[in-house]
Amino acid sequence: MDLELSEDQKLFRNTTVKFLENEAPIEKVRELNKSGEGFPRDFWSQGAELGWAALLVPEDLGGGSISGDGLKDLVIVAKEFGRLVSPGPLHPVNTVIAGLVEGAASGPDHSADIEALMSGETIASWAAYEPRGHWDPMNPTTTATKQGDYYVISGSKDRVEFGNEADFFVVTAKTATGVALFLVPSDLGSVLVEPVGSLDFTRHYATVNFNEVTLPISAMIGTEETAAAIVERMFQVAVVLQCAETNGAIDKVFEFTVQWAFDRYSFGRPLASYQALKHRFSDMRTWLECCMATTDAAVQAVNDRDPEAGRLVSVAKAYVGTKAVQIVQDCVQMHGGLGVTWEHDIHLYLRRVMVDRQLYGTPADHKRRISDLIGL
Amino acid sequence: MDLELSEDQKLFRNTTVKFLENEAPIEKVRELNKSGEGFPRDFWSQGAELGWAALLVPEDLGGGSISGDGLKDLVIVAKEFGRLVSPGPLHPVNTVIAGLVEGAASGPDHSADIEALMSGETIASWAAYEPRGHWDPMNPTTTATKQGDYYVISGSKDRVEFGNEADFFVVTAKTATGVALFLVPSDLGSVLVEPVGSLDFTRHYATVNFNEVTLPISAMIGTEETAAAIVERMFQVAVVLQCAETNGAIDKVFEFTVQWAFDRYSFGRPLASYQALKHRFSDMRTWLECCMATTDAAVQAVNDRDPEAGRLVSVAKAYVGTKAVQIVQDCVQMHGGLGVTWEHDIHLYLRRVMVDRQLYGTPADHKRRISDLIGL
Amino acid sequence: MSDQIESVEDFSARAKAWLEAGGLPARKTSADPREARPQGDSEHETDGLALWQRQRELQKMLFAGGFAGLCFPKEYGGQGLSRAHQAAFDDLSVNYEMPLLLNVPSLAICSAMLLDMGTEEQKQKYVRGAISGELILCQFLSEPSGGSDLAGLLTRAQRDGDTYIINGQKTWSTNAFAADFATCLVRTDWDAPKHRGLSMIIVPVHDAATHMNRVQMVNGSMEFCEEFFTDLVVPAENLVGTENDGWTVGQRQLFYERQAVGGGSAYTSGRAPDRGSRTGLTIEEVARKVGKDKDPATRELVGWAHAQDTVNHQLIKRITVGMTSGEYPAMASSMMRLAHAEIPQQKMDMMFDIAGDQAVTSLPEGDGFLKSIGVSYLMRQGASLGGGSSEMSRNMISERVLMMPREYAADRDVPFKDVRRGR
Amino acid sequence: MSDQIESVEDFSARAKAWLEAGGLPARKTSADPREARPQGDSEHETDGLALWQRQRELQKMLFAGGFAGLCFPKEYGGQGLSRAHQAAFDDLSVNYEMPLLLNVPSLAICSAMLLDMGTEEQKQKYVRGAISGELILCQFLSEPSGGSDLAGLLTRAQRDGDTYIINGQKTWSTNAFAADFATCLVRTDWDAPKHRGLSMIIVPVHDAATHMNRVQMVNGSMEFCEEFFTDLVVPAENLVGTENDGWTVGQRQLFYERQAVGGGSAYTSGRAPDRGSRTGLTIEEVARKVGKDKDPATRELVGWAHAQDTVNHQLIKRITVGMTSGEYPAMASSMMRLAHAEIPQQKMDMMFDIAGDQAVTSLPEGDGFLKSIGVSYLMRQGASLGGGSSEMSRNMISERVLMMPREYAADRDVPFKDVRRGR
Repeated sequence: MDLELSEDQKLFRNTTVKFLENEAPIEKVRELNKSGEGFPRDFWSQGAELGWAALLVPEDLGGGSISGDGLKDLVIVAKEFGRLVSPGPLHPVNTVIAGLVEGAASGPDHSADIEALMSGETIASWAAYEPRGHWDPMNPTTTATKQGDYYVISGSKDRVEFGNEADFFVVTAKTATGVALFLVPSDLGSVLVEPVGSLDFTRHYATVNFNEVTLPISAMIGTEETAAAIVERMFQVAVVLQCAETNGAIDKVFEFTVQWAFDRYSFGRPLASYQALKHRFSDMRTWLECCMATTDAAVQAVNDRDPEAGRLVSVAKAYVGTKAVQIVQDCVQMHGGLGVTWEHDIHLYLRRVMVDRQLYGTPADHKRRISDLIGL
Repeated sequence: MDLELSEDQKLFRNTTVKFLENEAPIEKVRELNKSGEGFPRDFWSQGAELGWAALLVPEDLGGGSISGDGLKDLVIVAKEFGRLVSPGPLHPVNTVIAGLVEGAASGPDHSADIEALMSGETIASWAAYEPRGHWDPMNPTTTATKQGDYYVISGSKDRVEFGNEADFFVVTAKTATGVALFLVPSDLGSVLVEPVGSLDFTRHYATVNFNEVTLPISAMIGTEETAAAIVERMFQVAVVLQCAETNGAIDKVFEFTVQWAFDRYSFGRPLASYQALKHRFSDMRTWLECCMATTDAAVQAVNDRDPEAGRLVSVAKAYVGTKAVQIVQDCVQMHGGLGVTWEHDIHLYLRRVMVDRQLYGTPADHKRRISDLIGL
Repeated sequence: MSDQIESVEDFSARAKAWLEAGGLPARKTSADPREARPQGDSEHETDGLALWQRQRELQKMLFAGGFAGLCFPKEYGGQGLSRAHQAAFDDLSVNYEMPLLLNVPSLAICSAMLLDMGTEEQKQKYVRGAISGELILCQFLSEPSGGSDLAGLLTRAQRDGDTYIINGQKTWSTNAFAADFATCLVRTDWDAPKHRGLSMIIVPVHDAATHMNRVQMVNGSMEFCEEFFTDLVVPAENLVGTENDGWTVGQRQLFYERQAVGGGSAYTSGRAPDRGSRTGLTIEEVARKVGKDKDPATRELVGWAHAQDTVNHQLIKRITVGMTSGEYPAMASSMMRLAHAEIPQQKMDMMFDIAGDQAVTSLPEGDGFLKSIGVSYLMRQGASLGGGSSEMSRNMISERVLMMPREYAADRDVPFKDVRRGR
Repeated sequence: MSDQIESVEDFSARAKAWLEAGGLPARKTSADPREARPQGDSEHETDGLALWQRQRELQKMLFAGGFAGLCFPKEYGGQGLSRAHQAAFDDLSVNYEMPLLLNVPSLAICSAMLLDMGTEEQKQKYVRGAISGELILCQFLSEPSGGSDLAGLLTRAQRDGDTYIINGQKTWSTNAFAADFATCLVRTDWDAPKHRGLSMIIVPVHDAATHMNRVQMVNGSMEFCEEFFTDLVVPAENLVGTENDGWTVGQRQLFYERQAVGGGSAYTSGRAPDRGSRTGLTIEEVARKVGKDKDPATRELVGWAHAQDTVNHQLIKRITVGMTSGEYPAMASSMMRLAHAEIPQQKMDMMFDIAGDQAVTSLPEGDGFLKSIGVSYLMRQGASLGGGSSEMSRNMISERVLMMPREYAADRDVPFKDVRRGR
């Protein structure tokens, strides 16, 4: 799956894999689903010790990467999360960190917040969706009204990942003159969280209501002027992490489905000997390679802050989002009835891939966004 | 292909097939393409003698059908036209006849015009498309201005089938109070015809300009009040004839492609023994059956003036239009390089099917129309 | 037959009067169990026994009124009427509670097969029993090792005097938990090639020698069962057809299964109101719910879904005509089967696309129905797996309709005991 | 190599200076022959001999300037530089007239293969000849009976002293009419199984013993040729590799073909400006032309076409890395081949849909370009037929990348003369 890792990165990947296999094997994921726990906090803090929340943080803020390209290192973790449908807030925490780091140059100091997130001590999540709204983070209906040295936030957000577990939310809100981002603690009385169900086995969501939440100006991330750039950065990081995780998931699903095709006999022959199935496996193998190719390119561009990054991110999401569910569903088909039983693990992957597909812009949203970006 | 023909209908079909095979075999179609002739007039008058233009005309207007259901009889001819990519104005003439018959109850007498069309003596075509416009026959920009007992028609139409060969045009034009249809002779000095190329080997098109064409009130078809119903009738007849012709074409293409798969050996085995190809043939065979099922249903509904006919016609066009080109292209693929040579006949079918797909509403247009009709 | 068959018009008038006089209870909104679909993952319930008790009661009402088994012969409890009568009754009964769960497999598959292949005693007992609402039939066919290769089954029956002793395992038995008897395909000769050593035997579903599990599906449904037989003893008179000729009997049963799954059976009664999808939501409703009903791309998808649904129904009619006239071989039903899998799957894709970012989480106000589209999407492949996979349908169409060469089968003409099996 | 390779930066500067100093003529709008596509059916012309004369002249200019065959070794007329140099040159030369028609097959397939498999004399003559613009090479591979089964070819060569005498027929020889020599795969042993009786021989294209026809395609293109050989005599020194080992040579050639078709070749030079499709129109332009550029459904299609095009390019990079590092087998190139067929076909479908009712007729003012989308659509399958069919690619991926069991070949290990052939 990874064709160009350095020795250090391979070591880092192996450490991550070993940790995930020990601490969160699939049986554990099933237990966490059954108990409703989602993820154990100490699992996350141990992951943080491995560096899972530090990779996007520059050294001067206490972070550090393996290769010098933190996003590429983080993507290694995201892929392995996909391969094991791992629990935990890897995605929301790193998305928030990307925003805090991005805002550091222009706005109030959040280095203590970053440090707490890096250590795994706290968890944060981006509250970006308006209730039942489509992906459009720069047009919030949630408002931030300035009153002296304070801002008062009112409104609500839904589909907030780990909303019930998060210690902080990044809230995108409309001000008198534009849009601003705020870091809002979840333990205020004026913040009301309602957990909701999701398709994923361990990834929880919530609706969060902000009832005149009063915040000091130091809660702002960046400035109104830099808000758009911060949102774009968070968006890009969020989407490439989704794609990377999805790639890990489909890589694993494809792997065990090919193995199944070798092992399973029908009419005295292995499934893998039937040309109609062989050709479908070939298509899937090719799409899988395409998914990885486009994600690699998007990751590289976001990592490098390439001016084309926004477009390449949408290309990746449109492609990976479209193909991944097709691949998994065809792998389900290859498994026959077993593939649609609760007992078989493949649906855990399908669930993860479906959630990653639909949030932060559906493939259709990204296709339309590409037309915008290429000037149609 | 036809599962429910009466003995009389079978006889009629056989006569039609024999005539087409003798008078317009594929080599002849290639010649007509090369010479640019399109179709010989006497070929058409002989066809008219077989009844090709009489089937939609009620007995009191001199017509007559084989089975009592004239449209169903006509569809038999249209399918055979598809099977042999036959030349000639079967489609436009019968579409116009459907309109003239429909208008007979409410408007001026056109029985002499109908009689001339039935006999094959004259040819007529519906000028329904505005230049470069999409399918929207009830919103013409061509105008009909009343001046005393006359109407003056101004405007132009394109994609008029056999516009250069037609003796009359049915012109949809906007009046002061609505829309009206007129039967316009092509030999007036104020009617200018410019032939244009088309993909089909023998089906010609033209742009027609109407430069203040002055017509007596007796040139009107029906009335302004009945114009919408007449247009809808012509539209429905036009679309089901397209679908029937397309079905004949794909039936034939599928037939010779299956035969090819039996005859052609690769690696010492016939192509028909390769499972990947067998499965594609199975899909095609199923879609083909679907195309026929939905066309049969639409034909029945239009024949019976079922209130659901409009919707069923769009269902058939959306489905047949979508699947037919897929079937033919996959049959091209089955033929290997030979399938994309000028020498092989399959492209003649592809051309016909493409033209039928795109005119009188593309599949996308019909899909949207279905949403309108089901009240979304 | 010396009886004059009642005209469809007269029959309709009589049926209408009977229904209006309270022959069946009026349908409550969503009373049809096929519509009572999940709000979340694990709340599927076509599996409550009370619901099945209700099905039996409804069938008894139909039977008492003379409207059960309309197309079954009178001598086995049916009414000896035509498809046209059945169609008329389906139209009339759509607003009444109907025992729809008994259609498949009890009536349209098992009873239909027994009508062709059973002994007179079997027909009197099981077909009449199913029609009268006294008992429910199901199928014990698939096995965990089998997949598409039904004839490769491993469950064995050994003749012992007047009985058979059965050992082995079955799975994918739809609603077996609610049934009384099953038609069970077993191997009775291990020295013969696989198709020639099978027998079909009617077995009781609930027996101390049979252990049954419910199989949970990804959408929470529990309609499938698996059964383990340890020395299950059944009377030899329960054999359907002749010993070792079970493949012929099974083929007949599969024929009725394809017909029932494809929607072309004469032996089903009643019809669920057309709600368009397994989620109980039409695609138009989904489009409106997410505010995309005016979006042209969405309208195109909805129109396409509607077109394909319509074509799916039209196909049934055409193939039935073709098969009835003898123009098409029996295996032409595989085309219905294939369309019946592919078309709903494509609609499921479109619904998931339209529901978009609202299809993967619930809403706090408890409105989980958009998420239920996501849940249905988890079961997307169900339609092309149940009742023989789409791959098998494609084999059938190519080999039995287009008469293309058969796939190489490594187990052909090999004594079954010598056939190679996977892990 | 003792030479220090010039840095890409230095090379770029030198190339830029050379180009700006008139090393090559500036590109006229649409001067690239691949863009000069038809307005109607039968006006395709990459086939005028003047055009090919121009290609030779341009190649000579490149050669004179020291910019021909950048990645070919110096000893055969190349420059011994890296892919990075070539990529830099491609970027720089995009606005200059380039001999793009010589890339495939002359340089990237035939010369590349000869570089690996030819004798020193052959390399000096043909590779150097192709690079210097003196001659053009083409392939004589496919035969009318063959289809995907290349090794089943029937053209025979018989050794006669110092010569081979060739009889038979070839087809699908791209631009053979404009070439001087062809690498021709023939059968030299009829008693061996099919792969073991082949030989690769270089033959002159224009010879009295060879009759050549141009094959017209459905879009009017005449780039393919077919050849009939009647006792064509060629010197035995024209054998490439060893006698009866032609399959090895052919495989090498096919490897370069896949690479060239997939876009991963190092031996092509220059790049056509990316116009998005064979029609010379981008999908955005089509959308605007028919007034659908603001239609959301159309915008979604355009975005998807753009995404897939981009992925197609990204795939080349990734697979090349995988193959270079040895992580992927050589047959992984079949994935590029497959994507390179599927993705343009899907775009062709989208363009045909968007062009809609304007794609099947011309307009009176002579603007036939929307119809030209229809004409291109006639050739839709071209991409999955040329250079080995998509079906063969799928066989390769499953059998050589996923290592699934090989398809049964009825002609395996059978003396070729005994193999069954179709009608």
